[in-house]
Amino acid sequence: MDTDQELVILALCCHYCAYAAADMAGSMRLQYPGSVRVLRFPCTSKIEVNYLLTAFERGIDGILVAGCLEGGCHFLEGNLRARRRVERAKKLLDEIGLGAGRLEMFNLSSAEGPRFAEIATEMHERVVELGPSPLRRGREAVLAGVAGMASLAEAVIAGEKT
Amino acid sequence: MQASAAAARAMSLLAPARGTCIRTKVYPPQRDVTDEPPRIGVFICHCGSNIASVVDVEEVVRRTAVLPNVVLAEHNIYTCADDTQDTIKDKIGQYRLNRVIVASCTPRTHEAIFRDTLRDAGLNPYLLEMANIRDQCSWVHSAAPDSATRKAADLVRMAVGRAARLVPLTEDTVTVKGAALIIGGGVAGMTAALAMADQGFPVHLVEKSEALGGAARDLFRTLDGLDVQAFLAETIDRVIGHPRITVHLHSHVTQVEGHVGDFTSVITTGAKTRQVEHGVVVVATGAVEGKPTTFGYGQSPRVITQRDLSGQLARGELDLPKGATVAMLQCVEQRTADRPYCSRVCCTMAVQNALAVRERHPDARVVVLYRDMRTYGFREIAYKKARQAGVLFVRFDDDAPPGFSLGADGAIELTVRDAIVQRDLLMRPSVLVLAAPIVGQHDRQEVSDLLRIPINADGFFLEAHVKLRPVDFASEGLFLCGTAHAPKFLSETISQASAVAARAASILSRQTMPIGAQIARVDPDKCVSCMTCVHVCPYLAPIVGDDNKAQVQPTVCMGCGSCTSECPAKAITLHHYTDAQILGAIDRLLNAGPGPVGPGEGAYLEQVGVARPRWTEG
Amino acid sequence: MSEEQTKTIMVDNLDPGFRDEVAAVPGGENIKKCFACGTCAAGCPVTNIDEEYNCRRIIRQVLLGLRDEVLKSPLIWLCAMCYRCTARCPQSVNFTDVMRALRFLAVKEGAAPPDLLADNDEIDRLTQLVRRDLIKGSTDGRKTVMEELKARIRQA
Amino acid sequence: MIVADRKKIPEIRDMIQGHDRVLLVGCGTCVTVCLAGGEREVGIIGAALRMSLKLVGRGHVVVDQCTIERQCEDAFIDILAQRVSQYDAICSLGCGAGVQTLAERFPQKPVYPGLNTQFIGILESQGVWTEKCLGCGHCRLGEFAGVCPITRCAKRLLNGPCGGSREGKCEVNADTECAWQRIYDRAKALGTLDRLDAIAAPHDWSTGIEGGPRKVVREDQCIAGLGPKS
Repeated sequence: MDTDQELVILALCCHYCAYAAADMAGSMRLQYPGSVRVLRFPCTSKIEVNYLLTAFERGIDGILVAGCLEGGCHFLEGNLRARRRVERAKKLLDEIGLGAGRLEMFNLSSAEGPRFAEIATEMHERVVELGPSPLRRGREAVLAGVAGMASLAEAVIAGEKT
Repeated sequence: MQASAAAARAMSLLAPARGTCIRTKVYPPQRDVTDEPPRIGVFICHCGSNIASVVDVEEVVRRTAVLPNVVLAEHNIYTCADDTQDTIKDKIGQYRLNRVIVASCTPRTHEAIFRDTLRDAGLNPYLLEMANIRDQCSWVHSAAPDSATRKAADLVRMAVGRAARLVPLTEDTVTVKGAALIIGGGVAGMTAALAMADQGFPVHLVEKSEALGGAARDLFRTLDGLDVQAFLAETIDRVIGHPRITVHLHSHVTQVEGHVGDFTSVITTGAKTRQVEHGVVVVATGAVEGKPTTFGYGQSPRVITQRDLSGQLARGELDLPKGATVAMLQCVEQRTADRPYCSRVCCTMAVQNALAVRERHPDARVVVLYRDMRTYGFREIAYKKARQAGVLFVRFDDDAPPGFSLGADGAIELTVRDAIVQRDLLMRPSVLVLAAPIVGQHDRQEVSDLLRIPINADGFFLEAHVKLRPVDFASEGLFLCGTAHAPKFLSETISQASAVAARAASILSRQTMPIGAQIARVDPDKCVSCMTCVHVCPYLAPIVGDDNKAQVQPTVCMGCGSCTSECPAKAITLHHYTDAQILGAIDRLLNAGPGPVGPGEGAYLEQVGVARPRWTEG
Repeated sequence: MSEEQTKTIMVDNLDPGFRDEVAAVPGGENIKKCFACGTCAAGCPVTNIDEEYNCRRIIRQVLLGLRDEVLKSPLIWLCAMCYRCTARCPQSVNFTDVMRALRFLAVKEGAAPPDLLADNDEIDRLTQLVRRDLIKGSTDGRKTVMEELKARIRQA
Repeated sequence: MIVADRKKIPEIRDMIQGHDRVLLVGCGTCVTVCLAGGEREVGIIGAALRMSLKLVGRGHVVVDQCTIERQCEDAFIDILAQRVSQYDAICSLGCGAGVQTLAERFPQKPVYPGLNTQFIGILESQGVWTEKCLGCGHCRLGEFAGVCPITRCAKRLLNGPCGGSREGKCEVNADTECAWQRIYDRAKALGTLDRLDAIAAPHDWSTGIEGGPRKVVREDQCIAGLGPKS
């Protein structure tokens, strides 16, 4: 989050399918927008409603949850439970007026590298359309902090740190 | 599947040499880091030019070095190189690091390597965190290096947020009971039994009927002309004579308790029961030929199934008048809305029987009425042979099934609309042979309830993954083979059963088995006994214990986290994916979290007992 | 389709020897390999202008043993002998040569009178002449030739 | 168990209008079990509420959250007392009893309900709860083969079904089982159909809520000198 204009999208990926597909998109050198940050979960069923809401509360612009194909979950039906939870979170986002569009669940297999690049692009474009999250309040302060840290970093690296 | 089967065959040859070439690696004792504040070392990899040609690695180091709890950040050309790993071990000692982050490639390939590095340095392997700045950054943003550098720094920052809250985990072990329990004494069960017994493992083979052999007792020749009965007799002899196989005839498995590596089961034979201990269970309960209820089956002795016909041919019982017509009807009561699946073997069986009829009765007219001929693979050759031998194949459409009538004199009249000439064909066959479906065993639900294994919509047992784990059940230590899984040929059953033996040996050949540390644990103080976890776990890992509180059976838990995401009291934690660790990553990414983490503070506001108010501040 | 071609086929009355007879004529050897995929008919230029002519159906009629129907049918004389079906057949049935075999049997058994054969030869020769003239003519005055042809077709 | 479900976030947000520091209090008993007001729900509703406030320009409002063992017991509420002084208002994710116990314990604090308390019922299947008891104060389940027609029959009929029972379903709501069908099936299975021949007397509603809030006094349990807790 370097500039206030830069969007940040979290991709919450299950280890067995979506994360593997993201890796494959890498080995195929498929390009997708740099806004997407992947966070790995053992299964999408570990993704709690609260994680989604907390990320939005902290100012994330969009979240994509990516799990195995329906019927193909490594943990049998984790992705189905995750979908229910994502739907619940979407309902809450609509209720509070942030809008359900900033959150989406996708299903793909570990062999679908191109599909990962596609959904990352799709989500990015959707969030571009929606604009930055209105909850990004206070980000300026954060940026100031980061800038401060960078100059501190120079000093630290030049000197010594234990 | 075939590869595993081949492995099983090889392993039975190598059985005496098992374990003789293994060298056990010795690790230093693990340092206790509980009372230390997190001291994170971050090693950022160039991956040659894979990362460094896009990402400004030094910039990432600068941004990382200033993050809370980070005491060392440096970059290396190849972090996975042996000398760099030695450097990491040195730095762990020199800087008293107690958390290590490697920012490089994917943990899917390299996590195990770096975990081993930590173990070598006396750190618990679960204190490693990785940031994937190659596969998910430099490779996919090569056209936007600035953005890639910022993203790489973010990914490392997330890793720092998570790493600060990582805790050491210990993997428990269970002692493996080196025997197998096989349910079903057909070809699948016997093949698996022999393959395992030949590898040196004791086997309990449980058969519900009074004899071994299963459905193969009604099979006589394979398409290649091999004698099934001779093979069966030889197999049964070998099974009965094998010193390591105990055959339980007329028996049922009535109770199975325990988990992978350590099961205790009860085999009931008549009024007697016997308790056996074993490390794996193989379900080889087979399937049966579904008896048709249409086309006069059971009303006329001249309406038979393909299996009946092959028996009559084998015993020389097929008696046909001169110039007789033999009609074969495919897809009877299958590939319909009620039973949508294909029984896989009937087309080949029809072709095989048609050829045999033509051979014995050259004057007989053989007409095969079909929807699609599915003589897949090399079986196509037999189909071609049958066409050339003058067997008449008539295709009909699904929506125009043949008309059938049975006269008072027992005469069969069959009409079918030929889909190509678009005309009705009328025949009065001497014999009508039906391709009956293969259906699951009637007692499959009992087996399913006993072992808690899933049955698919077609009535067969469901494997864990059709490609990745084709002979395993989703629950560890349970395997399946043969027609209990789906209709299949004898040869396919044999290779699947051999594959099971190889997979099972990967468990049985161990003295002990580690139980993954990434499992769910219940805090009984917080548990309100609502049963939600029991309802949501697909593996039935949570049970309600003697104290009326939920507990997750560690050996059954697969570590998916389903229960932890639903527990309304937040009483369940998934080790290595705690709220603190996940929210730590998210907070650090969005620069919203608290400052440095202190000693023993990994808990992150979440673990406060139930009777006390549980404060969380927004 | 004639009435005969829609009525029920009595399997007991079929001639199972017919296909062997066709197979015994040079060119007809592979007829029994046919598994009725229809690739032949899908590319046939004759089927393209007259759906009543269908290679797959003719082979089925032979395999079923509808001897008289096949040999007496005018359809077996429609084949343009272009060998497209032969090139495409996945089972090497070689339908064009099968057709030649059928014509041979039809003549041999008197199902087709000898003068029909001579007439067909003459029709083929005339068709080729017309085709040649049209193509040659179209190279220097395409429009006029095509227009004249279309006008004539309209007249016919 | 008491079954409840959550109010919509905007409704809660509007209720706490005018307060700058709000404490969201969950309850670890019935509403945790029915997935409406336990620690997890408190976290979810808290996060949603804070975001909702920010989005309407009230981002300065502090919403903290905690969950106690039982809101209907003073001893557990006592643990809150010290912290409560730091807040302007409380929003309870307990049942109606919890909300009122908090209100009585903290006379100076506005207390708002975050849940709609529904009924006494059970978990039918994961995610589905059904009402089983009306709390009429005069249980007659013994007369009806263990199925309560007062609660489960839409028409509260005591002498057999109405004419609208269709294939075991209620005519008022086809998703509901006909209570009388269940009574009949169970009595038949138990061999006690003859008991249903007896005419059931009209229900005595004097023990019900219509007479105002009820009280149970157990002299044998009352501690001498202190008298029943009012």
